[in-house]
Amino acid sequence: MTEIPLTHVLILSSLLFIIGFVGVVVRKNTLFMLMSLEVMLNAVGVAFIGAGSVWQEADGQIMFMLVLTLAAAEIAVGLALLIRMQRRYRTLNIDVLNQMKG
Amino acid sequence: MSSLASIEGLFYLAATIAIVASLKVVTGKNTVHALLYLVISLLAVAVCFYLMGAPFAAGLEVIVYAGAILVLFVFAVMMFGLGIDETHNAPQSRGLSLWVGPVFLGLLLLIELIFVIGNSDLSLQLNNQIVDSKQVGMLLYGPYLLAVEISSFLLLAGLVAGYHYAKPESRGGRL
Amino acid sequence: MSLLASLPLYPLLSFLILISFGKRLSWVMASWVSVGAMGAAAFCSMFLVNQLSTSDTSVITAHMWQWFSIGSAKVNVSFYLDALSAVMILVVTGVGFLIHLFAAIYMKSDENFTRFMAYMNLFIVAMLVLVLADNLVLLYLGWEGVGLCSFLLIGFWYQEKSNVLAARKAFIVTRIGDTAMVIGLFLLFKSLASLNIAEINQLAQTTISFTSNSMNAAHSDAYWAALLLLGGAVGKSAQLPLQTWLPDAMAGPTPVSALIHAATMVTAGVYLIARMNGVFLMAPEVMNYVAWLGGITLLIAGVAALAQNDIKRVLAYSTMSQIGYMMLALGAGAWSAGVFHLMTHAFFKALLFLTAGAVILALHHQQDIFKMGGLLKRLPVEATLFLVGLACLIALPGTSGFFSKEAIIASLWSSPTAGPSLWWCAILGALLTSIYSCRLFFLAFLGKARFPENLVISDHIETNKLLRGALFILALLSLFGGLVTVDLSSLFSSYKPSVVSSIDSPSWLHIVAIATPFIGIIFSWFYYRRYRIVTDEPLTASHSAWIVFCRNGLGFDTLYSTLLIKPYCFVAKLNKNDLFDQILMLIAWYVRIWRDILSVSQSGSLRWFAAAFGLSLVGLICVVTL
Amino acid sequence: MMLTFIIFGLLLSGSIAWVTDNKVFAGIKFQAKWVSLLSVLALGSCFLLLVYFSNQNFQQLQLFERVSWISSLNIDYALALDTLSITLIVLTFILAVVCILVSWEEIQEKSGFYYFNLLATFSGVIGVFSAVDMFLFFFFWEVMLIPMTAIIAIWGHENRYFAAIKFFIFTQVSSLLMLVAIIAMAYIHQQQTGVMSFYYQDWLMLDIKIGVAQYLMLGFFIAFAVKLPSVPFHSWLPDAHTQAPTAGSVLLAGILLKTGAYGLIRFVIFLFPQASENFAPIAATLAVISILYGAKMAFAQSDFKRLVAYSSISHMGFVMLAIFSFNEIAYQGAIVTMVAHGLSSAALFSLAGMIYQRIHSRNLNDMGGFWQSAPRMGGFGLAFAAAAFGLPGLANFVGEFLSLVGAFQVFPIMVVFASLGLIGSAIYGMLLFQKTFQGVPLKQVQDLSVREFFICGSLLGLLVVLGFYPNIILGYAFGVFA
Repeated sequence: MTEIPLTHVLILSSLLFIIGFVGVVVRKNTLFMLMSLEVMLNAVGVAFIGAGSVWQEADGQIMFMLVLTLAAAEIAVGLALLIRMQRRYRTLNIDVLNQMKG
Repeated sequence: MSSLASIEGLFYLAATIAIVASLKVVTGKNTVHALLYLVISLLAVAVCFYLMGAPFAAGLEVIVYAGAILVLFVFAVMMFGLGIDETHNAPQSRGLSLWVGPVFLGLLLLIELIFVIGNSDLSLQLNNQIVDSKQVGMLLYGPYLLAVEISSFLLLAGLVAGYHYAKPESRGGRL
Repeated sequence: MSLLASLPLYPLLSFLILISFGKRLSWVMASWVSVGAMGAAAFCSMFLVNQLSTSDTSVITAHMWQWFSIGSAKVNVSFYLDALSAVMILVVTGVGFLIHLFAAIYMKSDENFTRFMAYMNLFIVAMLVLVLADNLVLLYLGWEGVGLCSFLLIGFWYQEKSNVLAARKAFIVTRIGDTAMVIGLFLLFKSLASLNIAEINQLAQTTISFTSNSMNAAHSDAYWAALLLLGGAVGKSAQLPLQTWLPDAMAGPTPVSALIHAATMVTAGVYLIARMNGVFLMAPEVMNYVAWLGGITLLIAGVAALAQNDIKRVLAYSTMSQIGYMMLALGAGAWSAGVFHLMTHAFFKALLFLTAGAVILALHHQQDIFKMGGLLKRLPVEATLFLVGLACLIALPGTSGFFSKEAIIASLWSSPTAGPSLWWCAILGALLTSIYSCRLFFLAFLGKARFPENLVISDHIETNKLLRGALFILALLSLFGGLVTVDLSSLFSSYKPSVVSSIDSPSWLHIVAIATPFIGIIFSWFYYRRYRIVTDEPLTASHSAWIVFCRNGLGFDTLYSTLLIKPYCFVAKLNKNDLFDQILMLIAWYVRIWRDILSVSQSGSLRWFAAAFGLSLVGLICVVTL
Repeated sequence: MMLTFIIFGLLLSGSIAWVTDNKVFAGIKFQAKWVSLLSVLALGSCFLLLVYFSNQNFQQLQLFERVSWISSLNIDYALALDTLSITLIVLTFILAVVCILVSWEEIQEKSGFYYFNLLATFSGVIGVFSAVDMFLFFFFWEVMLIPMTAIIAIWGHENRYFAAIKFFIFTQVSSLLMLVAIIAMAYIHQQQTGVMSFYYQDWLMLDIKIGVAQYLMLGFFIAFAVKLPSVPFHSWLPDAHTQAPTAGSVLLAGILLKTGAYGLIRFVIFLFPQASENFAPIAATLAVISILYGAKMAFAQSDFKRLVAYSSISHMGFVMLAIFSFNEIAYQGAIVTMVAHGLSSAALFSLAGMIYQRIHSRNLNDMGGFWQSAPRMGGFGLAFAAAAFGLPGLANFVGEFLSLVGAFQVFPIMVVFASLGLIGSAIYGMLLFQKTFQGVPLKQVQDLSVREFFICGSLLGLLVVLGFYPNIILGYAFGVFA
């Protein structure tokens, strides 16, 4: 019987999530933004696994797998975009891509 | 206070490592170093998973996340020279002032989340029973079959999109 | 189709032919068509008048079709010929025919000859409709039609800016009067429920609510209706306060001035008042205003005529002043005298204008009398004809003008709506008339020739018998037209019983009236001595402030310009961009401001969006948990 | 069936014109303008035959179609005609021919799509004039609006987007007020009878409390007053008219403004007689202000089309004054003015288009002395300007005279002020004519071609015929008010 309260798992998840979030907002390098996104996705995974463990259900892990799939697809597209961006603009600075401004 | 070797101790240690590594990822300057820190973070989380009674998830985390996705990252960085920008040219993210706003926002969010978590009377404890891969598999190919199919489509779409964007701009098509 | 109905058709047909063939018609063809149509119309009207005077009925009518109906009242396209309109059609077609004949020769060399004759014909159509109309709406059609033709003919030489402006001025000033008249029509219809002229004249006397107003005894419907109709008459007949357009209208070709701005159109106002005598008799106050307007106008115009340099402008002011006489007569209730003067004036003023035109043409379009002089020797026939015209204008005994003007003056003293003061006005006016006539004659025909010596008097006027013939007929009419007594008294109703005259005319009035022109002539003989004798001293128009003031028509133009035109233009310019539009665009401006403010948030920066996402997450959690 | 065929036939032939004006069909001599001209002529004669042979008493609304459309809300597809709408539909067909003829050479780009829009607008207008289900009416009201906006925005002059958007926003916002009123009416019907109804004849039976009716009336009134247009909602009109292509201006001034007047008569007056009678003094005041303000603004303009546009505001003021004086004579005047203004403003805008094609300017200061080189054009210009300032003998005079005589019985003082508009109209009419055709000849222009002569001649002919024999309309359309 472990004595890890669910609260702690959730706090871990929150912390990771917020670290990732701050990274996404602060970093201008798109590569780092992608990495921060990975951290955030991972944090979500922690929360799922924790919840699944509390209720002894496999659903948490399944959800984690879906998140994993999502991360894989996202990274594939994201990296391809990065490559494209590097070719076209010779930089990975995300602030260059601001043509959508109103 | 139980010993470090106990399960709880290991969990908190892994969690601390994960957090510190993540912080290093976010604040790092060298791309490759940051990627390696990310690997460490993922591995630490994998340990947490294992300790939380999800060995299958932990395995997936190590194999797929750290093994496949991060390797993809490293490949991309190495092959297409994506790391150059950050390490050599761009003197960015240096000023502390840039960090103030987001960190403040992040802290605010954190406080809120902790407040929410603390307020809800979740006195639940984690169960040390292992949820093994068999259960996961039964469920995955039972009620979640549709989700699996959809994920496969998602991956296919990722594949197609990745191929489309990454191929050389032969006809001058726009981004 | 009765003869009466066909009367305006001849000139209309001619107009249509001329306008559709345009310049393809040769001069001969065009003049045959237009003058011939006028001749036919003149003949036709003589026949009609003969028919009218010999038959028992006092009225000939022709109904064509129903135009429209206002409620139960029908507005027909119908003609109505009684003695009054008979006089008018005789003048219009007779004098019109002679002027057409003159114009065909006068305008021969103009490249737009057919267009000119077409307009003249159209004018006659409109004028005939005006005088023959049996209801006020049809009358208004003719009324506006003559206004439009007058506009077109004043601006006939449209390439000159001054002509264009004069045409516009004439149209708009008369339109102001017309609008008053239209409102008068509304009022008449409201109170009498009819727009038929004969019916109105009858109903006006019998409808009690029309003449007495329980709310406001002084200003009954009749008062307002008469006043508004007077507004129309004043505009058309160039009386105070809408007289300013007439002198400028002289920008048109001279036959136009003769036909429209002397003989026919400007007397339409007189005709209108005489026509609507039933209404005017019910409003003695308005009759009094009519008399006073006429009296003041004739004095003002007389003074202004004294200071003019342009031969046509002298005649224009003289026309204004003579119409003042007619108004005076109408105001005094001397309907027949007024209409009689209208007729004689048409004869002699047409003669004067046409002769002036001949002189102007002979001098190669020189109109300034200070650049004429000594023409008696060079153009003896024209000088004699002009003298005849002036004699009638001054009202020398025996001429037609004498009979008509005497009839007017005689009626004034004892009239309940005029009176001795207006009688004196008329006498003073007669004095002024003889003075300015003498001045004009002396300057133009006597004295030293002030045009260049080598100027060859162009002789195609000299030799043209037709042209001379037209002038001679007019001269004969002017001299002897007065012998035809026009007695229309049976047509007109008499005053309200409540208005009775208590003044008797003293016997010396006649003597004074007859003597006045001679006093004027004697005065001018001495006063304008330097104009009539041949001297070598140079003769120029005076430029003293008083003379210039009079020459400009006693400053009415300036007055209206500062009071009405400039403010209107100023307001128009000020608000060119439409105030309401600006106000509504404020809403658009407000929206745009918000767009600008909010679009700042759409920075296009991904990181910014991520931060916004975070912020809203914070907000959302706040809302959900708290 | 026939009426539906006419409405949708216009849409269909518009689509044919659009499709055939294509590279694929370039080989076939099957031009969009011919398709649309012939179809408008054919459908117009269909309409006349329909009216002639239907043997019905059009003094009352005669129902032609009534099919359930959206049954859950009890919305029908219902079309009906009476003499008022027949008169206006005939006017629409006449001006439709004029519109197509003035675009004959002017529109070279995307002509297929252009004629589609034109015909779609006509079909919307005819729908508006014949719909008796209010939902359907609103639908056609929108159908009319959108292609018109496209015509302005695509084929207009230099400032066309602004004008098109302004036109769209004004009309749309105001018609939303009407939509609210329509839905409220349907709801009231449900409250009173238990079933929802959008059917016009049902609404006539309703007994609405005056307090409520006042607001509902105002909803309709504002929508139609914007369309009419009346001060202070008029400011879309000068921009839209000025920037639209010639046919667009003809269409706007000739027909679209009339839908506003039609709506005022059919819906505001008939549905809310008491409320609109209470409102009449305000409406009449607005009308008088429109008359005077329009005339004054027209005088201040230096743009030919803008001047005519403001004169339209002035003329439609007479219509509104007449409508709100609740007097038979004034109603007659309103109808004649509507038709006469439709013809005369169409004529002036066509003339503006013809001048624009020659000198590529609408500025009056660039014009002058055209009479010398183009006397026929000058003659027509004079006649149409004379129609605008209400010369007796042309149709406008009869309309304005009857309107004012009728209104004078009710609002004498206001009519006195409105009559000042006659002076104002003379001022701008003269300005227009003289600046264009008189003065020193600035340019030599070509005189009217046969096609242009036909347009001007037929419009002038109609104006003169109606001016001397207005009973053609009066005897016919007036029965509606009996």
